[in-house]
Amino acid sequence: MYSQTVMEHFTNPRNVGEIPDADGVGQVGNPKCGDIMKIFIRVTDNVITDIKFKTFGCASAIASSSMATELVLGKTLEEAWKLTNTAVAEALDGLPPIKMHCSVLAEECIHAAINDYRRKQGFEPWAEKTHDELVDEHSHHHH
Amino acid sequence: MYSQTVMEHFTNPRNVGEIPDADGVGQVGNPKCGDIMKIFIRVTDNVITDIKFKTFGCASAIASSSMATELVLGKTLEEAWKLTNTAVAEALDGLPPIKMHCSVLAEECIHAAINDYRRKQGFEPWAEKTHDELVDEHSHHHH
Amino acid sequence: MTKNVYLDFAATTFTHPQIVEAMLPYFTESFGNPSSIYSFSDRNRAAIQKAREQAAAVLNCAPAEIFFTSSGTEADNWALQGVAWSHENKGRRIITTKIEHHAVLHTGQFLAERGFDVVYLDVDAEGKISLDQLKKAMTKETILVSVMFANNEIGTIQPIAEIGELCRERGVIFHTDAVQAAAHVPIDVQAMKIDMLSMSAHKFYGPKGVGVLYIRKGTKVGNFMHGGAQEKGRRASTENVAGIVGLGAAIERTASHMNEEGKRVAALRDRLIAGVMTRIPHAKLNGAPGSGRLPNNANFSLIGLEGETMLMDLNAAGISASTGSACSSGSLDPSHVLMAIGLSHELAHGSLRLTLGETTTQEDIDYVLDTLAKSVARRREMSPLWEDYLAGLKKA
Amino acid sequence: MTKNVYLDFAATTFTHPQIVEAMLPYFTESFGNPSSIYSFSDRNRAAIQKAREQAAAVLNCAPAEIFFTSSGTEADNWALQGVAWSHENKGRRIITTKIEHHAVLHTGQFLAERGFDVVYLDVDAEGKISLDQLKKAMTKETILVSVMFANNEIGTIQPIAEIGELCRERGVIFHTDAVQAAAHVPIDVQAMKIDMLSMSAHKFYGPKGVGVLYIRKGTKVGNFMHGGAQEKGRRASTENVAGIVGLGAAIERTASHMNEEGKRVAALRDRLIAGVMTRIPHAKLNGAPGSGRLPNNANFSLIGLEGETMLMDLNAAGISASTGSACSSGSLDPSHVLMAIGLSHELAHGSLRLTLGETTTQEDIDYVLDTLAKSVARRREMSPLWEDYLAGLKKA
Ligand SMILES: Cc1ncc(COP(=O)(O)O)c(C=O)c1O
Ligand SMILES: Cc1ncc(COP(=O)(O)O)c(C=O)c1O
Repeated sequence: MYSQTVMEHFTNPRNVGEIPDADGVGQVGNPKCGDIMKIFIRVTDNVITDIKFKTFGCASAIASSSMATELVLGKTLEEAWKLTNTAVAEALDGLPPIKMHCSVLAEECIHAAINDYRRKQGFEPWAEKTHDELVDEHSHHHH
Repeated sequence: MYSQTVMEHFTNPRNVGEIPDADGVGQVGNPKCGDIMKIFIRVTDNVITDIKFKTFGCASAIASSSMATELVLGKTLEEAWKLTNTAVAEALDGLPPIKMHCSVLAEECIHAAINDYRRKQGFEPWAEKTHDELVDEHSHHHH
Repeated sequence: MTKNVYLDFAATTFTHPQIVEAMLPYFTESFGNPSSIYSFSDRNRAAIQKAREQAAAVLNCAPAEIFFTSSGTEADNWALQGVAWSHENKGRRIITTKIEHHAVLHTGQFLAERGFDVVYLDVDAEGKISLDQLKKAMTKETILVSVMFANNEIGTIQPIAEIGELCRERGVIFHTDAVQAAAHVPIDVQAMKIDMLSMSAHKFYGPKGVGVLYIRKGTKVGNFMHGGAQEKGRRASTENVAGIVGLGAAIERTASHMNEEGKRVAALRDRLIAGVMTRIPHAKLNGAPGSGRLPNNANFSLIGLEGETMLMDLNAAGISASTGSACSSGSLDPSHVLMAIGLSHELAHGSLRLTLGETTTQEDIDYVLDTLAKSVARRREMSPLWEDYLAGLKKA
Repeated sequence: MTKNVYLDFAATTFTHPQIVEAMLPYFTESFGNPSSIYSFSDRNRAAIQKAREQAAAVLNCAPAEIFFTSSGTEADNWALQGVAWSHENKGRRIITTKIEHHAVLHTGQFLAERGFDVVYLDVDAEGKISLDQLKKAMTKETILVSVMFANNEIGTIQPIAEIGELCRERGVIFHTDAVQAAAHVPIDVQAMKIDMLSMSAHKFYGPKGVGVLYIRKGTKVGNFMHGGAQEKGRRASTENVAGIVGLGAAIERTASHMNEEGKRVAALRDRLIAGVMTRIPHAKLNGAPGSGRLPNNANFSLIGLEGETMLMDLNAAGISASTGSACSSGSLDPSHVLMAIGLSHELAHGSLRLTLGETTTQEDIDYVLDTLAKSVARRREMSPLWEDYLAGLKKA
């Protein structure tokens, strides 16, 4: 069902934990759907210099969090913002179709953490697609 | 499915054939239902002294003919008239429920032969039950 | 009884020992529920996928278009009811034939009682439908055409590609009951434009209790077996893994030698037919001649005789055969197939079906011919119908 | 992976080697169609009759009241649709529960779309229905009550005899899905006044792909599988002889040691429950305690955790288990059963079902406890929900 990469990131997730005085925190998902993802970032000179996550959810949600945090660590905020769920899924060597929404959550969670940082800094948050738009792009319906 | 007695009478039917100048001949059944039974009797002093049959039909029809002719051979016409299909079926150690109508045919065929004899002798035929009445008594519906 | 000559392969085949072998691990070792997520069921999932590929290869469709059922009967019920219930807003006409298997006919009757307009095409003396009659029957309200690939009693093969073409032109779903045909004659659902197809493993040396409904991608078909999300949510119930593995292995195996085996049994069948025609006076072959029928099917009507009588005489000699006679089916009406090809009641009641298979030998055929000739002669002697028939011949 | 600890017996069991042994002759040797009349099928007919008697003995009914199906799902579909279609003139209300298996729920939904009034009874926190609510729901239009014997997720056993009594008094047909219960807990269709009952062989060490619908004599139930005249004309399709033999042998075998085995697994289950409750903080047992649930069933909700995560951690340690979490079923809604007993979404998503069987040992249980305790501790560490939950506790 899952690729080896998914299993590896599920079994040994990278960047698990919290950053006590994080510069930005994002949280997405809800218990109804069975996924909650929380990402903490430390931003230095517009670069993500530390990142941690906590996730409640299935194996692919945990693996997606782990992979997404790996992919944006060391990136500028602009680069990090461009991370798509497809890129997360691809880096995981694919996700089962019904699990694509987990990668969407990861994208959204990074966005949420970045915008939280921007708000705290007094900047306008960047415009986000809604979850449903993102999921629909991947023809997985999640209501 | 069939008792040993049925199988025996099917494999080696008694009284097969015709009586060229029979005193009475009965024929019942029709090709639509897949059974035709024809019985020839020789009557001497009101007693059935010879009997032969020809039957087109399934194994139980042949066995029923064979058994019925055996049961009435040597009987007076009054005794022979009283032969019931149940008696035929019992003598055969039973028939499957859906085959009970074969024993009914045998009863009817004996009756037909006897009444044919009576008519030829200028007597009133005896009153017969219809096939459906007989079959219904044994709760097998045959239409 | 020393002899054991089985000539009822159209009723059911043995499960080939190689197939049983292939099934065995899935009873005791790999028994996990394929719908679970643990690795213990990985082998089961892979085995089902392999069977799907094996079945798809024989039909020339995609594996995802193969849905496993519990039998040919279920596949037929699903095809008819699934289309009926999900297209009733479009129309309520279902076209089928007078010679379908009861799995189709009785499902049609069930739907007719619920307001569907079920139309039964006639067949000619060989058992073939008329494409003209089909064309005329295809009104705008027609949602389904279901015509069997080959008949189970008389073996007649229908003009499937032509029917498929007519249906495709009109956008009508085409289902075929290929329970008798699958793995025995070439089938190509693309070339023949078949949208749905039923088959059953125990007709091609697989186990009883497992079948397939092929559903072309994009065909709207409601569910029949409601429940869990198995088979992509389209057919519920814990997968019968061993059975499915058996079906896959069996269809691959049987189809792989279809041509040679078809030729072999057709030659034996032709010997049987020639033998009956020469040794038994006034015998009649039912169904189409030569390649118009299944290679393993022979069906005769022997005037003056009732089918069960023949079966019992053959049985006494160790031969297993079948008849379209009413007596053997528990009803009093003879086979609807034999009536549909225009036989008289007498001939319909006097039919004998002999269907050959992988273990059938020339010796078997010759033994059957001897036994049958003797039985027929003896039983005709005691048949009032035969007497009448001969009398009729003399008069004419 | 060296360990292989299977704790998903409620999903499916292995077919016991003795049962496979009993089935084998019916694949290759005795393969004849039981509905034929030749002697070659005598053994098959007798074998089916024996299986009918074996099943009847366990339910305390007559063999003629046992009808073989292809699964529990089919039995459920047949029960509901068979009653619905043949009693619709009397009424259109069908009463069932919110915690039925999807085989009942989705069939109910299919019927509801066709004008039937399907009513779903609530259950209490342990999963039991209320007899009062049932009584009130039983209007004059009620044609069927279908309440499962024991639940497949949480193991809760319903007050079947009381439901039977209520139905009998009102002349309403009572069906129970006993797929999880049959051969594991005592069932007596006379004492319990059950009119129809579903079961499935692969839940009691028989093969997959064969089940039973018991139908009390005199109960008017239309056909579901339309076709040939098998099963006295009530269930079509060539009999799956090997499967039926397997079902018969398995129900007899499993029921014969029901009491001892029930006690043995209940003791192991209680050890498991006690272990979870003491070693895992804030664990919750779902379903009824003690004898109110199936002897082999344990179901927990572990707050802060998502079910699939636990399954994958257990799987990595060679343990096969199950969850009511949405993620494992392909939908996003968690188990309808866990929601019906009033769990929050958090708890419903965090459930774990461990079901024991004949091969389960105390070592297995202790191993699961160790593995689970480690997984839970580690995964809770990375769960924002657990964090929130602890924070909530502190505040309170
Ligand atoms: C043409 C045809 N259709 C359907 C069936 C039903 O198949 P099964 O008995 O496997 O359900 C059969 C055989 O019995 C058949 O010959
Ligand atoms: C309570 C219940 N009913 C019905 C079923 C369906 O049985 P099967 O999968 O054999 O069709 C199951 C098991 O899957 C079950 O647990």
